[in-house]
Order: sequence, then C-alpha cells, then structure tokens
Amino acid sequence: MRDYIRLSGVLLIICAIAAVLLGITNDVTYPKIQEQIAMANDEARKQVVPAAESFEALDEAAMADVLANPAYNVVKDVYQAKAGGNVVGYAVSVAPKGYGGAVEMIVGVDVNGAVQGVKVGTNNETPGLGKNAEKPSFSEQFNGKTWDSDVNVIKSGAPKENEITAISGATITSKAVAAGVNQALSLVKELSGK
Amino acid sequence: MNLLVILVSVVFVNNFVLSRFLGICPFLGVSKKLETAVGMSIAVTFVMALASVMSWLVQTYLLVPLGIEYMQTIAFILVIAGLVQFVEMVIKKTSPTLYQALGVYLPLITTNCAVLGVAILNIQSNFNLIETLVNGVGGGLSFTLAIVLFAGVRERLETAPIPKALEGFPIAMLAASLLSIAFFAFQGLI
Amino acid sequence: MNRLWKDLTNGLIKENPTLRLVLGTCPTLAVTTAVFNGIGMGLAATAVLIGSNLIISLIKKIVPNEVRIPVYVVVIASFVTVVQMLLKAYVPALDKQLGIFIPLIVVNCIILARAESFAAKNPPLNSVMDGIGMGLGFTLALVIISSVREILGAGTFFGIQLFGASFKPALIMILPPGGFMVFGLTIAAVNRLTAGKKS
Amino acid sequence: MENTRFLVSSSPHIRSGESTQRIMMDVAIALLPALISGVWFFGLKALWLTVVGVAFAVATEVVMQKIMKRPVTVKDFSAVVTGILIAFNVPVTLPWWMVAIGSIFAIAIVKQAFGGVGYNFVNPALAARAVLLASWPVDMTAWVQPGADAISTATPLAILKGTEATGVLPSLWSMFVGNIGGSIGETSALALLIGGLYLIYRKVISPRIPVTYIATVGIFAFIFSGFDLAIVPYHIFAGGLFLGAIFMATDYSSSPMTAKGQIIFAVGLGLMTSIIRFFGGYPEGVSYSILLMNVVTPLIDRFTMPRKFGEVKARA
Amino acid sequence: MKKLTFKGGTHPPHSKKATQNIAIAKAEPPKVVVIPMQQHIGAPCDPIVNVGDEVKVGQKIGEAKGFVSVPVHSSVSGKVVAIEPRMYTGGTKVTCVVIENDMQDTIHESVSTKGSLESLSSDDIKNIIKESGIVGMGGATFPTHVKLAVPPEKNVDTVILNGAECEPYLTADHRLMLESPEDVVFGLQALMKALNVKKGYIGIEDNKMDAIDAMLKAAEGKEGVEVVALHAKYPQGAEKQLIYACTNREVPSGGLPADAGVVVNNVGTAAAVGKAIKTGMPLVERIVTITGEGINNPKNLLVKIGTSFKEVVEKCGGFKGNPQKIIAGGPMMGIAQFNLDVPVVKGTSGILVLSEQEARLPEASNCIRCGKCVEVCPINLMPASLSTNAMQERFEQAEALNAIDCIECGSCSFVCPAKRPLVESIRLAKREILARRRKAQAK
Amino acid sequence: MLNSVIWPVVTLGGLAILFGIVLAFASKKFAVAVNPKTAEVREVLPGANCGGCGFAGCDALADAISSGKAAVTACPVGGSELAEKLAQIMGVTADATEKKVARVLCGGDCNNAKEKYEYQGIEDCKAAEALAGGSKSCKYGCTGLGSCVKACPFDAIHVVNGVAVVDEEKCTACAKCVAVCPKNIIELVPVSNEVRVLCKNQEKGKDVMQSCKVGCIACQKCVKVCKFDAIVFENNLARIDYSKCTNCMMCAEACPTKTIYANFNNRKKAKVIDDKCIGCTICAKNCNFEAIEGELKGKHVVLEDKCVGCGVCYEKCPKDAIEMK
Repeated sequence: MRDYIRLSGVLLIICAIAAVLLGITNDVTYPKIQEQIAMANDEARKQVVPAAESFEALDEAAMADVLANPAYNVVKDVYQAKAGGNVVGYAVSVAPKGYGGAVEMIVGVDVNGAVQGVKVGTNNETPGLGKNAEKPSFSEQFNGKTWDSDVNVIKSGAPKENEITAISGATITSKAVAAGVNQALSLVKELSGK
Repeated sequence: MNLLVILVSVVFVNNFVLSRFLGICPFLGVSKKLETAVGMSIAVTFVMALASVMSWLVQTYLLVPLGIEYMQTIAFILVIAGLVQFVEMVIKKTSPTLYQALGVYLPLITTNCAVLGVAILNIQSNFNLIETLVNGVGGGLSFTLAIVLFAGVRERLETAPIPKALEGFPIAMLAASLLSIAFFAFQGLI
Repeated sequence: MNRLWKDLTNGLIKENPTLRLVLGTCPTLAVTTAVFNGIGMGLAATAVLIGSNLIISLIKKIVPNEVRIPVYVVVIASFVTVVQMLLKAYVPALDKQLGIFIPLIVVNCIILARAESFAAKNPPLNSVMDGIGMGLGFTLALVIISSVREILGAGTFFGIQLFGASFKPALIMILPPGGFMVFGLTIAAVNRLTAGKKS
Repeated sequence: MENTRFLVSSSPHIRSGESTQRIMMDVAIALLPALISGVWFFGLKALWLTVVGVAFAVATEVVMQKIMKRPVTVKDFSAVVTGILIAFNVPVTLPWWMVAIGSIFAIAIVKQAFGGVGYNFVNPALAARAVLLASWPVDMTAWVQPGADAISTATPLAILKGTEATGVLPSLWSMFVGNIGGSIGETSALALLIGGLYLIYRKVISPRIPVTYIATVGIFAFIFSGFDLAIVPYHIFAGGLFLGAIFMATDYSSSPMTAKGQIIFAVGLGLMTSIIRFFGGYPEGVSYSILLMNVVTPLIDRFTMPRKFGEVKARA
Repeated sequence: MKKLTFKGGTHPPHSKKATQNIAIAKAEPPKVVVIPMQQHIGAPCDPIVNVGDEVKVGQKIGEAKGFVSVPVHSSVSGKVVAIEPRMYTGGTKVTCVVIENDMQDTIHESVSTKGSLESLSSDDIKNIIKESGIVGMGGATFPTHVKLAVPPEKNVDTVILNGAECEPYLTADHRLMLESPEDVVFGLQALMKALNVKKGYIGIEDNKMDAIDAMLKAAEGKEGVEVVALHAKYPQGAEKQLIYACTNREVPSGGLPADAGVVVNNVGTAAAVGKAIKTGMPLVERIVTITGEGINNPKNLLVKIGTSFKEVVEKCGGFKGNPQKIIAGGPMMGIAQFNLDVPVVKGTSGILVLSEQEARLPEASNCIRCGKCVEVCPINLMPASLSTNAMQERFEQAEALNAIDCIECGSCSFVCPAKRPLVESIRLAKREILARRRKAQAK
Repeated sequence: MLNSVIWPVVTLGGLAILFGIVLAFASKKFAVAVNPKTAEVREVLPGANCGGCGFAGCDALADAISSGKAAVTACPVGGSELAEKLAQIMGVTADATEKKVARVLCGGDCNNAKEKYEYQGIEDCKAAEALAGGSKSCKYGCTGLGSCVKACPFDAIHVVNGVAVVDEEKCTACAKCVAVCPKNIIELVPVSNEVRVLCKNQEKGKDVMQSCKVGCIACQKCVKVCKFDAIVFENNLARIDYSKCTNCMMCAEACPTKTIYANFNNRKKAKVIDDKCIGCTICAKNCNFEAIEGELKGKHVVLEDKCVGCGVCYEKCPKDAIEMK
C-alpha cells in the first residue's frame, strides 16, 4: 500500500506543479492568443473587403439556415462588413474541395454583388501547382466578378467577362476556387435579398 | 460515405507515414523483418483506435467543459501512456502468446508520434466520436500499409550490396523516398 | 569547465541527435520544407530540451523508478505546452506553419532520450549544456536539410528568391519523397565525413 | 601432364550461353521500333532526348561505380535500356537537362545506391519519370501534336477524363500507330507490340505480365465506364499502357519471380491503372501503378512461393 | 509413341555425338589396380586380405560392415601389394587394396551361375545382389539391396529402370542398352521378382531413339515390362522426376521413391544384376564414357574397377592440348578431380576432360532476378533467393525456403544469365543446415 | 486566477493518481527478475526506444544482446563506441579470467603450403572445404578465403598472404570467427600468451612435409624441451596447454620446422632487485634453466644469456625481489 501512495504522491506533486505552471502561463498568454486570432481573422476579412471598418458575424439562426442549405455546402461562416454603421459587404469563408482536400478561403463581396477580394488560406494542394492559388496573381482575377453569372475557368486564351484563366497544370484547384467564389456570390445575393 | 472518405484519405492519399511524416521512428526501426512489422502495426492500430476514442472523450467531456483545452497535449500524452501501460498489463496477464506477438511492441508506441498525432488531428478536424474511431483505425491501417510494404522492401535490401556510406538509415530513407513516390499513385483519389 | 564545453559540443557533431543518432525523424522530415520552419522547430525543441533537462536533472533523486517515464513525460509535455502557448501568442505565423508538430515535440525521441540517458544521470548544469548542445545540433540538422530542400525545391532561401525567373525549382524536393531523400543523403554524407576522420 | 594444376569447382561445370548483356541488348533492340516511330512523329528532338537519356545514364553508372570502387558494368547494357526508357517517358518538348536529371536520378539513386543492376526494387526509369513529373508538372505535361510545328495538344486520356482538357478524341487507327500526343515512346502501340513480340520470341519476357495487365485494364475500363464497350479500346491503346506493360512492368528486378506472383502483379497493375484513370488525380496511371506494384512485389514474391515438388498436398 | 516428362528442367547441349556411335571396347587390363574399400554410400568395408595374398578375379576382398554397405571384389588376379589410404574420386583418402595384376585373369572359384530366374526366390535374388557388391551405377552408388529391402507397408508396385542418361556427354548407358538390351531386361525381371511387383518401366530419353528401338525389341513378350520414351530434358534422370514422368506420382518431400510405391534403378545396375545371376561374376568392371574436348580419342570403355584415371586416359590417346578440368561423371553433377591417380570406381559413369576455355567458368555478376532459375527448378524452389540467403550465411531463411529439398541437379546454375553460383551456394546451405540439425539433435 | 489553476491541478492530479496506482499495481504484479547482465547492457544503451535495432525497444534489445540473440553492434544509434562497450560487457565471462583473443593456428600461407588445385567458386571457406578440403594440399589448414573476415564484426581479422591473421588490438573475443571456421583452426587464447603451435595437421610427419613447409611433423622435440609439461602431444600434433605455459619460448627455439611461433620481442628477462634479495636461494632452486647463481645469504644474479623469461623465479620469490623486464 505504501508504494501506491508513494508513487501516486510523487506523480501527483509533479503534475500539480506542472498544472499550476500551465495555468499561469495560460492566464498570461490567453488574451494575447485570442487577440492574435481575432487580429488574423480580421486582417484576412479586411483584405477581401477593404472598405469595411468592422465585421459582425451573421446571427446564429440565419447562419444555421445557410449551413443547412445544400447549395451552400462549402460555406463555413459569414461576416457582415460594416462601415459607418452600414453594411458594405460580406466576408464569406468557404472551403471547397480541391485536389488535396478542402481549400480554405475567404471571399469578400460588396453589396452590389461584386467580388472585392479572394484570399486562399490553408490548403493541401500540390506545391508549385495548386498551391499557386494562394498567389494574388491568381486570386485577383476574381475581383470585380459579379453574382450575375457564375465564374468559369478556362485553360488558355483570353478570358471573357465571367471567366478566369486556370493555374497551368492545376485545373482542379482553379475550378475549386471558382466554385467557392460562386457559392459565396450566390449566398451574398440571397442574403442581400436580391 | 463521409466515413469512407476519411478512411481512404488517411490510409492512401494522406498516408500518415509517407505523406504526413508521423510515426517515422518505428517505421524505420521496426521494419527490418516482416513479422515484427506486422506485430508492430497490429499493436499500433489497436492503440491508435483506443487512444483516439479515449482522447476524444477526455477532450469533449473534461477539457472543453472545464475550459482548459490548452492542457490537451499533456492530458493526451498521459492518456496514451497510461493506456499503453494498461493494455500491456492486461495482455501480459491474459494471453502470453498475444504478449509475445504484440505486447512487446507496446513500449515503443508511447513515443510513436502517430498515436498522439492522430489524437490531436481528430480534435483539429472536429470529428465526432464515430469519425474519430474511423480515423483512428484508419491511421493504424495507414501505418500498417506503409510499414508492411516497407518491410517487404527492406527484407530485399538486407541481401543487397549497399554502398558502405549508405548502409543503415540512409538507404532506408532512400527506400522510403521511393515508397512515397509510389504513393503518389493515390493522389487526388478523394 | 572543460567538461561543460564537451557536453555542449557533443550534441552538435559527434552525437548529433538527428544526423548521427537518427532521432526525431518525424519533425525533421515534416518541417524542413523551408529554412524558416526548420529554425523555428529547432529552437522550439531546444527550449523544451533545455527546460526538461534542467528539471529532470533537478528532480532525478526524488522520482521513484516506476514512475520515471510518466514523470518525464509530464515535465516535457508541460514545457511543450508552454512553448506552444508562447508561439501562438507571439509568433502565430510560425505556429501555423509547424502546426501539429509543435505538440508532437512531446514524443520527439530526442527529448526523452536525453532525459533518460543524460539528464537523469548528470548534474543540472551539465544537463542544461547538453540540452543546448543537443537542441542546437537538432537545429543545425534542420537548417542543413531545410536549406537544401528550400533552395532546390523552391528556389528560395528564407523566402528570398535566389535565382532568376528562368530557374525551375525541382518541386519534388519540398514534397515528401524529397524529404526522405535529402535526409538520407545528408546522413550518408555525415557518415562518410566522420568515417574519414576516424581512420 | 604431370605438373598441371587442374581447375576444381563445384558442379555444374557447364553454363548456358545466355547472359545479362544479351538480355539487355535484346530489350534495347526491341525498343528500336518505338524509337523510330517516336522520331517519325515527333521529329529529331525525340532522338536527341534519347541520346541525352542514354548518355547520362551510362555516364552516371560509370561515375557511381568508380566512386564506390566497384567493377564498372556499363557493358551489360542495363543503363542504356534505362536511358532509352526515361526518354520514352517524357514529352518531346521537355528541356534536355530535365531528361539528364532523370537519368542521373534513375541510375545514381534508384539503381546504384541500392546495389546496382538487379537490386533496384522499383523501375528506375519510372521512378525518374515520377520525380520529373512531380518536380516540373507543367513541362512534363506539355504535349504536342505529332508533326514539325509542335502545336500543343492533350493526350486522349486527358480528353477522356475531361478535367484537364477538352478536345476531340483521335481515331483508333491514329492511336494504334501512334499519331497522337503523348510521351516520345508511348504513343505507337504498333511499334511497341513489334518490340514485345521480339522479346517474347527471344524468351526475354514471358507474355504473362503484359497480356494480363492489358486485359485487366480493358475489363476494368469496361466496368468503371458503366459498361461502355466503345471506350475500352481507347483505354487500351491510349497512354503508356503498351510501353509500361511490355517494357517496364516486365522489368526483372522490380517484378515478381514466380508465375503466380506475376499474374497477381499484373492484375494489381490493371486495377490500379484503371482506378487512377477513372477516380484518381491524373489522367494516366500506368507509371504510378507500376511503381506501386513494384513496392508490393517483395510481399507478392514472399507469399507466392511455388509449392515445392513433393510437398504433402492438402494438409487441412 | 507418347513422350513423358516432368515440370521445369532445362536443355543443356547433349554433346553426346563424340561417343554415342562408338561401340563399347574392353580396356586392356591395367598393371595395378587400386580398389577403395568405400565405393558406395554407407559404411566402408573391412579389407579381408593381407599384403602379399594372392587374389583372383571376383574374389571378395572387402567385407561389408553393416546393412547399408556392400562387399568389394577384386577386379584382377594377382598379388596384394599394399593396403593403405589413397585418394579416391570423392576428394579424400580412403583405405584401398592395391593389387598387382598377374595378367592371368584367373577367375575365383566362387564365381558360377546362380541358375534361372524361376529357380530363385525373391530373397535369393536380393542376396545375390548384395553379395555381388552391386550399387547404383548411375553415380549415386547407393547399395541396391538396400533399395530392394522395402517394408511391405510401402506397397511398392513398380520398378523403373533409368535409361534417361540426361547428363550431357555420357553415353555409357546408351551403348549398354544398344549392345546388350537382353541383359538389361533380364536384370529388370530379376528386380521385379525380387520385389514381387508386376510392373516394370524402362525410361529412355528421346535423343536415343536407337536404344529405345533395341529395348523395345528386347522387351517384346516380357510380361509387365514397358519401354517408355521421355523428353530429352535435364534432369530427366533424377529419380523423383523420372518417377513423376513415368507414373505421375510425386515422391513426398523428404521421402524415398518407395513412398510413391516405386523403386528406381539404373539400367547399368540392372545389367549388373543380370550378369551376377547369369554368370555369378560380381561387380568388378563397368562401362565408362571417356570424352570431352581435351581427350584425343573419346571412347566407351569397359574398365576394371580400380584402374587409375591416368591409365584410362592413356588408353584413349591421352590429352589433347592442355586440358584444365577432369570430371568424374557428367558436367552437370560430376565431381572435378585434381589428381589423375584416383581409380575408376563402381559409380564412375564417365571421365570428362574439358579444354582450357571450356573449363573456366564465366565470372558471376549481379542477380537480375529474371526468374529463369525458378522456371527450371524441377523441385519448384526459388534458387535465386535461396542462394542470396546462403551466400550471406542466413541459413535459417534458406531452410525456410526448403534448401534441403534441392536435388543439386545444377539446372539453375546452368541457365543463370548472370552466371551466379546458385547450386554451389545452396549446397553450402544444405551442409550447414544439416550440420546444425545434427548439433541440435545431439543436444 | 484561482479557477485557472484549480481545474488543471485537479485534472492532472486525477490522472496522476490513477497512473500511480496502475503503475504501482503493475510493478507489484509483474515484477520480473532481470538478469544482471541484461541490466548492465540496458544501462549503456541509449534508451530512446526508437526501435532502430529492429527489436521492440531498448529493453528488448538488452535482453537479446545479453542472451546472445543479437550482436553487440545491433544498436544503430550507439555506433561503434557503444558496440565496444557492449562487447566488453559481453566479453567478460562469468569466471572473469583474463582477456582472450582469437588466434589463427596455421602458418600455411602461400609460400609455405602447396596448392593441390586451382579453386574456382564462391569466396567462402565452407564452400571450398566441400571440394576435397580446399585448394591447399593440407586439409587441416587455412583455406585463405576469408569466411572469418566476413564474420568479424570488428574488422579484426584479415587474410594476409593466404592465411587469416587476427588484429589482437581490435579483437574482442566474440568467437564469431571460431564458430565460422570450417577447419577449426581459430581458437580463443589468453592474450598474455606469446607462444602458439601454428598447425592443426594430424597426419604423419612424412605426409605433412609433402604439403606444407611449416607443418608439425610430430618430432616431439618441443615436448622434450618443455620444462613445464605445457606441451600436450596427441594425434601427431603438439598442442600448448595455456594454463601451464610460461612463455619461456624454448619450444619455439627447438622446433625444426618453425611450426611453433613465439613473439621473441616480448621475451622477458628476470632481474634481481638487490635491495630486496635476502639470498634465500629459492629462486635458484626453482630455476629450470640454471640461470640464477648466488650463495646462500648472498645476493643472487640472473645470468642473462641463460634466462628465458619463464618467470618462475618471479613467482617463487618470497620477498618480491625479482622483476621481469
């Protein structure tokens, strides 16, 4: 029996000390971490809706509706972009399925239904190919596309009004990003009641 | 269908060992003989499945309600270490044959980062309990597939006249490299 | 003093944990796609190593043999968690890059191995030196491997474009097979160099 | 007669006339028709790339063996065969230095590092191709139409898959003779078939693997396409199936030794190829399937040990 | 006529042209014979003569020790001049009786006809065979009477005579069947009677059509005796392969032919049995094929046991050029000799002299895993894997790959394009495995 | 603040107690007596449980090494230094006698032994052994094909001019070469021994002479000259009884065929330490070579030309007044 107490005791003491240490560290770093996360997210949203001053999450009921709708199966969350109290646009997080799994990205759409910016985030696409979707040279192609018609992907040639040029050798990723943008556009269209 | 996707993804497309680099140490170490590789992978699969579930429960019913998610790492590793120890005891007690075949590998598993890795990935991917279980088993199978194939290859290397400087780890790494090239075959399957 | 210096340098070359002892292979392979990640990982692990070596060396006498491993694991895991929180708070970009491999420092064999084979047998100061040496040795290895991979695989070093636009980097180098390949060849090179020295 | 010291060795005291060199030369000869067709359709650049492939393969072999202080065995022709096959597996538009890197990788890493001829557990040419494809995916998929003006095109399989390209499928006849886009040596099923028949006639390969492989692809193409018989010949004649089935799946050192093993191997190849073509990320799956099955080969060999003569039957 | 065969095997060049059409000639008697006391598998004999004794042809000079052993007889008449260890074809020294030939050829009084087959019982025949010192003449030299002593529960129902002579170069059996088919058939009938079986096959490879014809003629009207043609393929004459070809039965691994209900004997053995019954003369001479590039006049000679190789070679016109390798037996399984003073013994079916370029084997290179060895192995082993394991002293693995079942026919080594020493290394593994087993048993 | 500390402590503490109990229980229930050698081996292993050796962790490897199932070189992590340490641990036999080394007892190199044929085949002694005992005329001698070289994990044995030679510095007495030699001509010998019979041929003198210049021809001169009964003669062959041999090297001097080798460079001479000598004459009485002179009660003197360095006087001297140099 003594062994039980001895072993558990030592372990307990060490664990307790570790726990206290961690608790304190957490207390110190927690606000900072939250701030970092918030900042990072805000930063990202701001990139895609430059006009916004602040962002506000869509209320829970509305969000639940969106998530339940199969037409928006890649939508993760939606923020309203506000400036001076008015809604100036939406930042929609989407995660369409690319070549190597989900491609996380945020699409910024203004109230007129035009894409303000697309930011491709975490993804598992092939480096040198699909990964190039992160580069502005690709994502900026979407700027100005509107909810009037779906964005299409072409392999070569001069893109028309509603077309973008695919990353060479990575059509699947390009199409995925386009699909994400398209869902975001139609969602915003619906949210704006148009 | 979703479960199947998880399984195919973890076993083939994003193979734990060959594309995520989890569990490399035992992958290199215990792959010299096919028999030991099989024994090890059964043990790993078993522990991975158990650890996935256990750590999921700890996370969901202990860490989250108490608001101490940051204790994840330490709690999980304790759970895994305890689990391994416990399983080893049970096996030793109940079946000496099973212990010989499987139990002897258990001490190696605590430091197998694939086990802790799968536990953390489950939480990161917001899996529910069933998905967690599938992912855990899949992770084990993923390790099994890689190490069994690798063991076959290494048994062949055993008799090959490998250049002196490449003997041991270097040639094993090169073989693993070719193996992971071969696993490109599964790219884009999901 | 001499002894301390020896403990420090031991880990850099002679017993380099990654290139000579071939420990900690998972992070070595996973994070070496870019030099920045390699250094980050190396320093994070170094911090944990120093801390855990120190503490374990201090408490080695009071820990009963039966719970030796669990206690070490708890100590290591605590340090890892601290490092993780600090990274999240102050270098979030690195935390994002290294991802799951930060918590996985816990099961990095280097740390447990040093705890077991060095810190548990040596005084605190030596253990700290050993920790620094081993940690830097690990970092060194990561830097070597990640430099090769980043330069050949992306044409950049620390994210800076090295060559003109006409340079076509061999992507394979930053893909998993390239990791295995560069790691294997690096070990071979080190073996060859040190073998020459011995005889 | 008194003072001669005789030679003593273990029996048998005679050897057949076959040799590694003879076999590899036969393979090289069998590749000639495909080379001719490659040059015919893609121009002299095809020949140039083949020369680069062979030259670098042979040079690497010499250098590696000198470094390792081993006897230089380039005379066995195996490096030549590897060099040709690497060139055959790339589009004609590829810069020559990429072919050179492929050859160096194939010989230095895949072959010599593992002990030289016979010890490479995957096919060196295919491993090189995979590395090139992963490294320079754009260049490795820059297909052109046969002819001098190098108009870019898509391979029939890419058209079938519909992901990477749109276009019109060429006629079956052009696919058979090789008048389509694709790697230098893979397009002409006819030329490859001639080479294959030569190898079978010379008993260098048995038809087991190629026939089973091609047939399996046909069957699965039929099943996966939703029982569309018309699509089957496209899957058989398109892509690298003939090149792979005849010249690379039959590579001695990376395929099983036993008859049963070879059948399993070939069925696995067919299945994997079809899965990749229909469900995977690439339009073509021959090279990756072969690499994957190469890796499985040691296990196949292990579990298909022939029943030894006189083994007590049915122990159950 | 349908031709029978087995699975696997290979086609080494026959190389029989030099001697296949040359009739057997009786060699001039040698001045001295050296008769080893061990010319068979089993216990060596004890010499029963002393230095200075006068002996006659057919006189027993060595008494069998134990059951697996046969007596040895003098092949000449003359005086015993020495009894001492001498080198013999096995590569080591054994006790030999050295007899100076008086050239009188005086026959020993014990040599007389044993009567007709009808008058002899099964046991009588077995006894005659034993006392005549008859062993397997194909080269294996296993005492024939031991082969015949099969326990009744084995249900032996067939005797097969091995006339395949699948070893290249050798034509001794071929000539025997051509020149004295009756002796062979008579011997077969004797063996059938000894074993009390009704079925007897004589298997002959189809590259000896004339021998097949001769045997068919001799076997005409003999009840139960059947001459069968076999595909000319090596190792057609290996016991297990021959049984499979003739009867479609597989000898179980580790078992004897009797386990498949068969007893196999060489045609030469059968002829010796026939002769022993008809004339009473024990085994004191045999037919030897002397051939190869390095010999001046290749011949088939009837040679007295104990004649030295040197003398036999001289009788064939001596060496041509500067031969490098002397083989006792055929090129596939024969034993290379380094000393020409060794005597012809009961198992010496041929003396093969290879020229300089034939003798030197090509250098081995890496195994390219072509699988040809697997294809030709008549036992369905994997020689390449076996060999790599053997070469690296991984004998447990070699054992697991059934190294022990290898019959050492040499087909794999012959066919290997990389010229790897396959059988050589497997042989090594077998020795080592058996040594280990013995050690384990001793413990 | 309180909250952020209490819950972690409670959670971890709970886990800790659970753990402690389980482990305590385990250590009680499953305590296994460990072989002290295993523990010793385990101590020097790196302890990383990396599995690089192919065994299930360091404990399993320690077990395998100490029971002889794994080589001392099995740990890839420890490298050659560890191998040496382990070899030392494993080399110390139970009775802890002095260090041994392997020695090849054959002098039949290319100059001394005749070749009876030209060998063509696998470079392996056992393979050659199967062909009439190897290409050398002496079937007892070294075939020179180096199976022992391949077997040595320490690179301590090499074939020199057709005969294997041990590098005694590197040899750890692991006996791998002894086991692999088909001729049984390698033996483990105390390292201090300086004399050895370099022949294993059991044939009669005449036959031996035919095949090798340095073979033991069974003249027995060594037996006669040995004052310590340290030469055993059996099967036409001299053999040294190492427990009796004093390294006087007289046999080597007497051997007509130079079959007995002695390292004359290491031959010692006895010297009387004048200060200590009390003139008891014990040394002179015990000297087999009449190499010590001196009166009772007088100082003793060693005659250098007669002393062969057997060391008997050194051992017998009650006053430690003799040293060996």
